[in-house]
Amino acid sequence: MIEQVDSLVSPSSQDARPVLHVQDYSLTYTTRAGPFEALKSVDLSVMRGRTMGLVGESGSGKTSLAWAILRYLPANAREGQGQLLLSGDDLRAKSPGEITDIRGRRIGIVFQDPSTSLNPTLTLGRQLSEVLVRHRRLSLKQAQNEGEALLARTGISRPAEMMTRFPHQASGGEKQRVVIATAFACNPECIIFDEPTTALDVITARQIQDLFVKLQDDTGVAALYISHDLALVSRIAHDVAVIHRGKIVEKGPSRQIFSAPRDDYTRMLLGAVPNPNIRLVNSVLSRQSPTILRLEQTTIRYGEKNLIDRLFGREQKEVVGAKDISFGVRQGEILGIVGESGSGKSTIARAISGLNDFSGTVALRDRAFHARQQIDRPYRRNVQIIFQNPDGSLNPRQRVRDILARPLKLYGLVPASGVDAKVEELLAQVLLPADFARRYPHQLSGGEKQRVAIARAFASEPQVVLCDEITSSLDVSVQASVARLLVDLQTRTGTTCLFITHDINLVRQLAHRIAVMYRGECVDLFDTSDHAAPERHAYTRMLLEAVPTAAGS
Amino acid sequence: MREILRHPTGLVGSFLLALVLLAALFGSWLAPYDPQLFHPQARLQGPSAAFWLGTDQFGRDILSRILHGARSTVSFGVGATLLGVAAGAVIGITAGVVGKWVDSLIMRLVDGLLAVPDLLFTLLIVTVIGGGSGHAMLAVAVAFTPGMARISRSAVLSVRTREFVQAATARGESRLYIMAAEVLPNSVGPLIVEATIRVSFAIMLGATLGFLGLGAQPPSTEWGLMISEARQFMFRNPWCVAAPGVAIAMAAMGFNLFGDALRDLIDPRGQR
Amino acid sequence: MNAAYLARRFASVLVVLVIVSITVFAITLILPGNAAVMILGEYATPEQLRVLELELGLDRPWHVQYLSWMGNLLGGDWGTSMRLSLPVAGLITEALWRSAALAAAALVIVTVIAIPLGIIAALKRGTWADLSISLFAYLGTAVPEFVTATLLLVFFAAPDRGWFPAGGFVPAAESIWLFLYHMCLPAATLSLILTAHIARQVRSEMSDVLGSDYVRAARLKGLPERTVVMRHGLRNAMAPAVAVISLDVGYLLGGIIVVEEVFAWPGLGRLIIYALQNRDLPVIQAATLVLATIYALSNLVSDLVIAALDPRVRYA
Amino acid sequence: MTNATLNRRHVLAGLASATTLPGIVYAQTGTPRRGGTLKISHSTRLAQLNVLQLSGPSEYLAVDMIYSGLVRLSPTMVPTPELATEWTPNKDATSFVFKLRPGVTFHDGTAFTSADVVATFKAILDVATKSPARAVLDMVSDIVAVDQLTVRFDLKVPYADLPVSVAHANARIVSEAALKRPLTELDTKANGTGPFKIESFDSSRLLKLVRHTGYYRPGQPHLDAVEMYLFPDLAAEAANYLSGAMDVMLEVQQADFKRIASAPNSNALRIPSGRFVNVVMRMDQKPFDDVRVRTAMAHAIDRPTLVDLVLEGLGRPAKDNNISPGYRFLADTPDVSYDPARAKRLLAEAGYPQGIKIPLICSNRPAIRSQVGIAIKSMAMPAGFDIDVQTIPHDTYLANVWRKGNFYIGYWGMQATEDAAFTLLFTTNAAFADTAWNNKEFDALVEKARSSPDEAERRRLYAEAQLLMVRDRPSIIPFFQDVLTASRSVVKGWSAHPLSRTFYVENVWLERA
Repeated sequence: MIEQVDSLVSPSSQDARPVLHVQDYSLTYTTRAGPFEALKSVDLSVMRGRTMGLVGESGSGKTSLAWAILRYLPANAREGQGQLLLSGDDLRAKSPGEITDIRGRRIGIVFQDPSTSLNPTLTLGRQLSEVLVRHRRLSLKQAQNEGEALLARTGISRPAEMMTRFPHQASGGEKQRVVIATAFACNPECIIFDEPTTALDVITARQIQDLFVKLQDDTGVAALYISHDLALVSRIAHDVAVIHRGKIVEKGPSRQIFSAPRDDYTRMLLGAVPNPNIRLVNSVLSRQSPTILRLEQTTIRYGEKNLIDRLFGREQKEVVGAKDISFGVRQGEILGIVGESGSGKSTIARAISGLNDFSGTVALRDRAFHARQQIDRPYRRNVQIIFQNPDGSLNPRQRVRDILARPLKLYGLVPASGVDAKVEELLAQVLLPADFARRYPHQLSGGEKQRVAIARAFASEPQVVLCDEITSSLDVSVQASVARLLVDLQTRTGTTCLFITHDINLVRQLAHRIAVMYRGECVDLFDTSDHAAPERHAYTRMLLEAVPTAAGS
Repeated sequence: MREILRHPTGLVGSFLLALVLLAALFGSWLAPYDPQLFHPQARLQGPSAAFWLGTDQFGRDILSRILHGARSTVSFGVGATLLGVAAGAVIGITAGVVGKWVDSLIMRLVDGLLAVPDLLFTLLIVTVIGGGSGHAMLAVAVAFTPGMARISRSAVLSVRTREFVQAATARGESRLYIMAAEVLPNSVGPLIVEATIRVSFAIMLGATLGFLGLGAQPPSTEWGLMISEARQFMFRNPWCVAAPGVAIAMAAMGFNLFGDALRDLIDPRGQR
Repeated sequence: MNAAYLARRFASVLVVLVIVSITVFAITLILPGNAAVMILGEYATPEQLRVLELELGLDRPWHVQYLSWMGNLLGGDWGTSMRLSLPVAGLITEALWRSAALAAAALVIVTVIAIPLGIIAALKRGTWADLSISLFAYLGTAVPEFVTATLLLVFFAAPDRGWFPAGGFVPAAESIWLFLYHMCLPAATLSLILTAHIARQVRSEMSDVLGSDYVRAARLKGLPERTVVMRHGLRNAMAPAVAVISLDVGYLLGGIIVVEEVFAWPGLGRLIIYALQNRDLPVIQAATLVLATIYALSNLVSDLVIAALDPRVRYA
Repeated sequence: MTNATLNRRHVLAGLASATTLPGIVYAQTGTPRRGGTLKISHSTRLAQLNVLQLSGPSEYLAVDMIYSGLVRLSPTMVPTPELATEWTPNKDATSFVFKLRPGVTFHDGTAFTSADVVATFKAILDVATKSPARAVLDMVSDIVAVDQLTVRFDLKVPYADLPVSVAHANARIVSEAALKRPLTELDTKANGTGPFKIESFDSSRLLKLVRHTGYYRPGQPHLDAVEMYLFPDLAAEAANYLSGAMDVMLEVQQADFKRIASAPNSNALRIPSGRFVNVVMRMDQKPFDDVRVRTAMAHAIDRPTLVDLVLEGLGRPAKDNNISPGYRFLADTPDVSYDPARAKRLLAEAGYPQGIKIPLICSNRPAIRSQVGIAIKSMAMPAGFDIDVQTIPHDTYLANVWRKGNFYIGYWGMQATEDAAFTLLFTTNAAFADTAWNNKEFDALVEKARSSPDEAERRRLYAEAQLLMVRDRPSIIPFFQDVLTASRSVVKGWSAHPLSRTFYVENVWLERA
């Protein structure tokens, strides 16, 4: 089944003169290791009423461009020739005082993470109204009223109350709405959105994106929308520029870029975007395949009373990480588990791998365990876990060889003399050269580290591998290759896989079945192909709808 | 090491530290005179060609005494710190590893001991076990122990939640292996930093004890004692107070700066 | 900040104090062997020694001794100084107020000087101002109090200059001006290390805050630098600064011991030194406990101040 | 007996300026003025004011102003009348009758009578009172009030120096009424017959005294008030005195003496005393069981240089005889030269041709002990003594070394009489005997001199005892330390006493008053 491109973008009238015009702009950072060219001769224009999507991986220079436009560069930045024009005004020629006047009034910015970009000690209202007081010379009272109106426009239901709250009293979505309201507060000509939804949950992200499109449409502001997410950008931007190592490699209308990319890098990027319509796993799991791992009414609670609390007999809130989870995983299956952060999906993985206390039953084949303490080494050998962040999961003080040799020694899998050969074999399995064995983790890239982590998990030839968000800390292109590697390994070894992720597109590409977690409960479990079936849980449907798929595929 | 020398505070710290350590290691060879040798004809003199930093009330050469005193002063600071760190680390790591009520108990105890100011705690201990250099060192070590216990515990705990430790747990590794191979090698960094900075506190505490008559005793050349002995004569020859005072400040600053530079290297968060 | 939070903090202060009291008691329990010698001095006869050792009453089991001591302490009976023959409670209260005045003066100086210095250093990172403040901070923390005190004596109270009195104490009731005048040098000595240390901490906290996302956001909202620093920077840097100051009360209480000795300030520090030198057990026990209580309470107060400054704690 | 008043001119002329002591009443320029407050600084705490018990150096000054005794020692160590106007012993010196001064009142206005004297001395003789004066009065068997103004002391043995014993600084008269109340009240309150009475007492910093208007000497004291300020740090104390904040500095450190003497408007006083540091060598243990080793030690010390180095010249070399020129019966004993070669020879003769390696223990209080130790180490090196100076805390010293160790530094104040000086340290039954000399001949000489009322006889006996002592050399006494004090030039009549027990503040007056 092929989905329609669901573009929200509506065509809008075009002014002749660009609001934001970047021409032949270059930027270099002087570092100890020598000069680093962050931006190379960048040309970019954003017209009024248009959204320009700027897409690139981390380190591509996309955020540097935002800082350059806002004239907020670190001391070690050296600018080249080029021009930065805001409605024809040369930003580079402005004095610091003039720039202060322009910021917030003529150019707004929305950051990635509202929880760090809002001051925790000031009320949301104060942080919104201070812009109005500063740039629109409103009195505090007027600013208060105007602030409420602005908040109302961003879809906050009780704006007056929200104004009095502190950041920690608001949800991530509410906070980002406040930030957006602040950016729009002075009707700026241009707003830069720097990954505004990356830190948010899928559904909230979707709402914020919709809000963005609506506000952009209403105000006709020129928007520069920075993101690593091609699928997202294809949905909300009129035009797209792809930036790679400081260079704009391709730009043009969204539709054109996605349907007919000309540049190799763009093509690679497009190919790497998880597309649920391109299955990575071709095998179809037979219904007769035996259940290898079984959870029965498994509940995981957090929170331990401390000594003083116990002395004073005070009640402490118990946090339930996951409750009454029951499902079975069949041999050779890839079971996807999706849910937003805090939904309990990782908690389950940690319980299965014997890291969290649980009640209920966890059973591997015919061996049932009713508490964490019962879990023994043979079980652990057969159930391996791979963590999200390879920086954290590899001991920085051990060489790759030692990291990979450890399970071999621990479970006595190969004789001491055969360890080196086996390590080499394991590295080859994850497509890493043999000489990596001598390296330390910090000498590897993120993708390479995650491959080592995968190799370690597969070293003990386990029956079940738990993959806890193993691709989410990686760049898009690396993500795809790691996912492919995992699927290949899984297919070759017939290992059962629990693939935990928040990326519903990715999971649809590789899972046989998908379990949906919501607030500690498993609300849905279905065959991947049945995702559109009417009996799907309401939350599952919301989740599926919230996530854009790449346009043009 | 090269990284530390690039760091401006690290450079100054290393320089001061090198000077002090040089004196501590080779001071007795470098000293122009026997530090206990009297020159009754040249008492309380200012700097001269014969006595570069002047002489004290017995006509002893101040430079020679400072060079000699470097070893006892530095070894006091380092010794007290090492003892304190070792004891604190054992306690803190035990608390961090065993957890549960043992942890609660130890940490409550540590909190209690931390509520007594360092100097007072040291004084109490010295009063119990008696003064003198060795006892004072022991007292400073004991006074450092609760603080170090808390730091080692938190270092262990912060490593313990790291995923590679969890990976080891999930693998079914023994507690001993996890501690020895996974946790400890990654916790020593902050401990080393803290220890380096504490050496400077230990030197100052030792000097203060010397001043109160409870630390090193005559005829030791420990710097704090030199100052307290010379205070009576400071109006007649300010050098006999100033020279060891500067020496203490150099040593304390050296360890302090070096430790801060180490901290910045290990935890680059503070830098932008 | 709610009642439960307060109750919890008070409870932990209590636990801390119980532990301190046991520790102090244990330490002083080991002392008496030499205490009798020390109290009676060189001219004591062996029979006098034995009498005193019996007077110290060590025939009861330690926990009974501890409980009766604690009971008396809580009941307001702090015993009598063995050396000064005065009620310990009176001795300590009187000394405490004098020390408190000195400590308060030092804290005021520290707050007025150290915090602005730290902020300036953070704002002017890398400039000569920052460098000299940092240098001062390192130097300040590297010189022991007794050296500072000696230098201040030489430079500000030398007979030919005599700008300040070389120690001594005049009760505020007698003359508030003389009281303050005599306080200058000891308070200056006390505040030097603290100023250096706190300026350094404030600089580092302030640098962190100034490098934070929300300060960047505030700047990019077009707020003038003044507003950014005062409204967004300072308040957030204050909470950790308060925490550091309260921890430094520990240093302060230690420093008081040396400074009072040098400048003849008849406060708690000198009382403790005197009691330690003369093995005056009731005074040692009570004074240590009082100091620990002050320290624990100062940490409590700082927690409350932090809670007031930071809504995340306040509403937790 | 000399008393040196040192001022700037004298310093320039050299330190050896000695004038004849003018007695109790000083040669004064101008007539005394009445009024003013004298501010005295001191560095050791006034822990208590219980005159029967106290022993601190500053405490003696306080009680000398507050209380009076029956007899008071003059600066020349002569017992002079105070509350007793005269005393007469019986023939064999076993009973003394004291006539009391009529019309004396306590600070609270009550009259002073023989009942107070009896109560005071009974209290002193009671072990529970823990009075240091008991040691010099333990020959007293009874005190009897003959009438309102007469008391009689009955002795167990003949004792010629009883008036000196009665003059003991702790034997000042406390009212009978006060002695009936708990003794601890005396710690902070006082009702004496002295020239000043307590106005306020804060042990941690200040004792304020005001004139006792009923003082028995007409016209005295001259001062309205005296204030004693505590400065525990010596540098701060000196700075305060020099800045003019204080009128009198009770004790001046040797290191500061020149500076204080040469300061404008400052008179520094240097009073020769019998205070000494000694090197204790235990005679019942090796290596000091051999007199040659002890003599070698004696010749291994350069005494004049030691006086210069440790005392800044403010003392006098001594000859291992604990009787200083301030006592009445000093005998001329041979000089002890600094002669390392001879010392080395003596060591070799005694069987130590390679010299002796030995630790010398010094208590850390006061600092002079280790200063002497360090200096001796350096001086005795060429003589073959390899001394390891070990400074240890005072309480450890008292508990483990004092009267137990074989080689350590002692420090003793001057005593009022030869008898007190000998029975403190050197007789077999001495209160603090620590050399294990145990010489019966010496004991007998001291015993005999004590009970003899004949002055010439006593002089002869004491001379013999002193010669015996320097022959056997139970300890090395290298020098006598001067008592140092200072007063600003507006202060007239301030003096000090070799014993540092009496101060005669009632004679002091202020020019500015």
